Amino acid sequence: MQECLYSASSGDSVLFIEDGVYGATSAFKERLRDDLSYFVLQNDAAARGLSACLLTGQCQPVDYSGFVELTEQADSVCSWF
Amino acid sequence: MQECLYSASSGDSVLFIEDGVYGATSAFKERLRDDLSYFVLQNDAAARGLSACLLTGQCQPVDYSGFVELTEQADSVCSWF
Amino acid sequence: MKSCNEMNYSIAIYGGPYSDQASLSALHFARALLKREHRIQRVFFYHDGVYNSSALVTPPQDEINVPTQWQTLASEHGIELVVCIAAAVRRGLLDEKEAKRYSKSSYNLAEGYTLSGLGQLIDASINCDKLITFGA
Amino acid sequence: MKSCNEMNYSIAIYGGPYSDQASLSALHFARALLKREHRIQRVFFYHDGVYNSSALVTPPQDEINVPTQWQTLASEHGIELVVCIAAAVRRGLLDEKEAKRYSKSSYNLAEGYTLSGLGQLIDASINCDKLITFGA
Amino acid sequence: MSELLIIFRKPPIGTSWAREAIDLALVGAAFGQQATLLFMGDGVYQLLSNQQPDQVEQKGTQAMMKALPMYDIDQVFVCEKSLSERGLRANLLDFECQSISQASLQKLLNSHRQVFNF
Amino acid sequence: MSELLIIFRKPPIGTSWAREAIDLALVGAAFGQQATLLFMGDGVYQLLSNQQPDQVEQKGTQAMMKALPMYDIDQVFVCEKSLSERGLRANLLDFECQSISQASLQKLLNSHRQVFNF
Repeated sequence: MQECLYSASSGDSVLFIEDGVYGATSAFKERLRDDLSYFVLQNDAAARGLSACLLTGQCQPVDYSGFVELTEQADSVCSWF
Repeated sequence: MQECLYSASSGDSVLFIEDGVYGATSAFKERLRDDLSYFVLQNDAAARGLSACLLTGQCQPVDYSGFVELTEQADSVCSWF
Repeated sequence: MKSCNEMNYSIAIYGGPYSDQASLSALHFARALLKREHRIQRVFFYHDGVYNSSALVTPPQDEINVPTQWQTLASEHGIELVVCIAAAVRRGLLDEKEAKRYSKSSYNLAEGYTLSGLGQLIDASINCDKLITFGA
Repeated sequence: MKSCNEMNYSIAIYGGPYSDQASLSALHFARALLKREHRIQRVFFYHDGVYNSSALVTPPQDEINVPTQWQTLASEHGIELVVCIAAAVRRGLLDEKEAKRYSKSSYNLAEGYTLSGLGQLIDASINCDKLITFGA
Repeated sequence: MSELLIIFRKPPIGTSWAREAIDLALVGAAFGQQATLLFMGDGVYQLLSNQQPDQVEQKGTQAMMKALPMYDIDQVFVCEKSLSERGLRANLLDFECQSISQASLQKLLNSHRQVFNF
Repeated sequence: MSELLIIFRKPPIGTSWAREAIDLALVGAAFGQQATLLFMGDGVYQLLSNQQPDQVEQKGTQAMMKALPMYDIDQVFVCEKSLSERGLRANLLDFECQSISQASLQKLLNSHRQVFNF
């Protein structure tokens, strides 16, 4: 997560999926840069019991269809794991 | 590594193996507690190009036979990965 | 003719079927792609992802069988399931031809999966509109 | 009679043969154990460690074949190679009996390895002097 | 004093670690071994309530966790520091467990003959 | 401007990640794609000199790394921050590579059509 955020350019979108969704919880919100847009895959968050009150408000929830939309819009997609 | 060092009791021995040997480099020496004994598997360190000058002096090098000796001496052995 | 919104995707998977969520996430993503009327040309299995191609995977009855789901999706939508041959052979995934070449008495590559070179992943990155990776 | 220094070890392995160093480290450790005249009763393969038991693993010729090395060591020193059946079956490692049970046309468990329950790992932890785990 | 300590350090969904760790606890109990569970690191996420693993077509470990008392596994500990680092409080958790400090955690590891780390 | 960017983020020994990442770079080059390599995170350890993988009966990636120029792969970058966090300096490294800052690293990712992350 740290390496991803370090490498992203201003204005990039970041989607948290799988265990990455823990990175979208309030506990880690200080790590998030202000100049990126954040999304969280709600299926992965719900699967892990991360309700809206645990997630930071900076992350917009999306479903798999929203995940696809994000890839449609991006010039280039890079996965960090 | 952090969780292992957090859980160890004063006087315990810690052996770094596989990619764990990077934790025995000088760069991370501040993480090491003073009340534990440290060992590093020299085969794993040499395989990764970690010569003596990169490793912290707090860690005593052992080979696989030394690894076995450490397990002989310990009351209980717990692997962290 | 391709509409301006419809895109040609490929997917790369690096994680094994039950040890890692990668293959399952990719499956959900693939279904969402098809629902939005995109095309999936190829799914490429690399690193531990090659374990998805085993015909012998047998999860408990109340659990999803990820390799089988890929087979079904692939045959319904004309998706190529390509398994990196170098990564597969060293991990014990063989088709009939490789089993013969290495004098093994059986093979285990599931139907619908093809062993091929890493060039197929490079090809996907060149010729598809998008290549999405699910890591491990 | 057992000398007071000689101990009875078992080893647990959780990582696959080429994706992870666990199995290789365990092999080196096992050789060192035997050199110091300890006994190894059992090697237990769990999680992705079960991939070590495949008869179809075929590394390049200039690379070590870890599963074969375990077979050799086991037969020379009377070591049990036990593979967790639940972890194995879902990952596609079957012996002849399980292949028949699930109507699979082939099986791939290498000779010298036995599918058995997790109880064998608990048993090792109870009855051996030391159980050493190589994780993933 | 119980014999087995099983440490859960991986998150619950997406991989087989959590299930394989619980399986071991239950089999240990079936073999007549007293088993203690310790959740630390990302393993504490396994205790969160309202997990819906079916959202990603998985089974999760909730049902198995609920079966623990039937196997007489009632010693369940959670690392205080791991919880607080993740912004979690005990009221978010689904299971009765004792939150423990570093000193008690070290004692716990020391007092078990066999520790399984997952 | 090269087409493929391959990022190495895993340490070199013990797993097949490093080898599989290099394989991809070489195959990309064989397909006529200009490939750029970036080492960051624990991937910088792959550049250390004097690796002796035979000490653990492995092959390592040194030989393949030396073959890169033959495939016209000469754009090799290493993340400055990753090096310094690990107490490494460029003189410890076995390979000619350019050490880059965060700004250049971001530009590098932005300027490649396809990024493979290992």
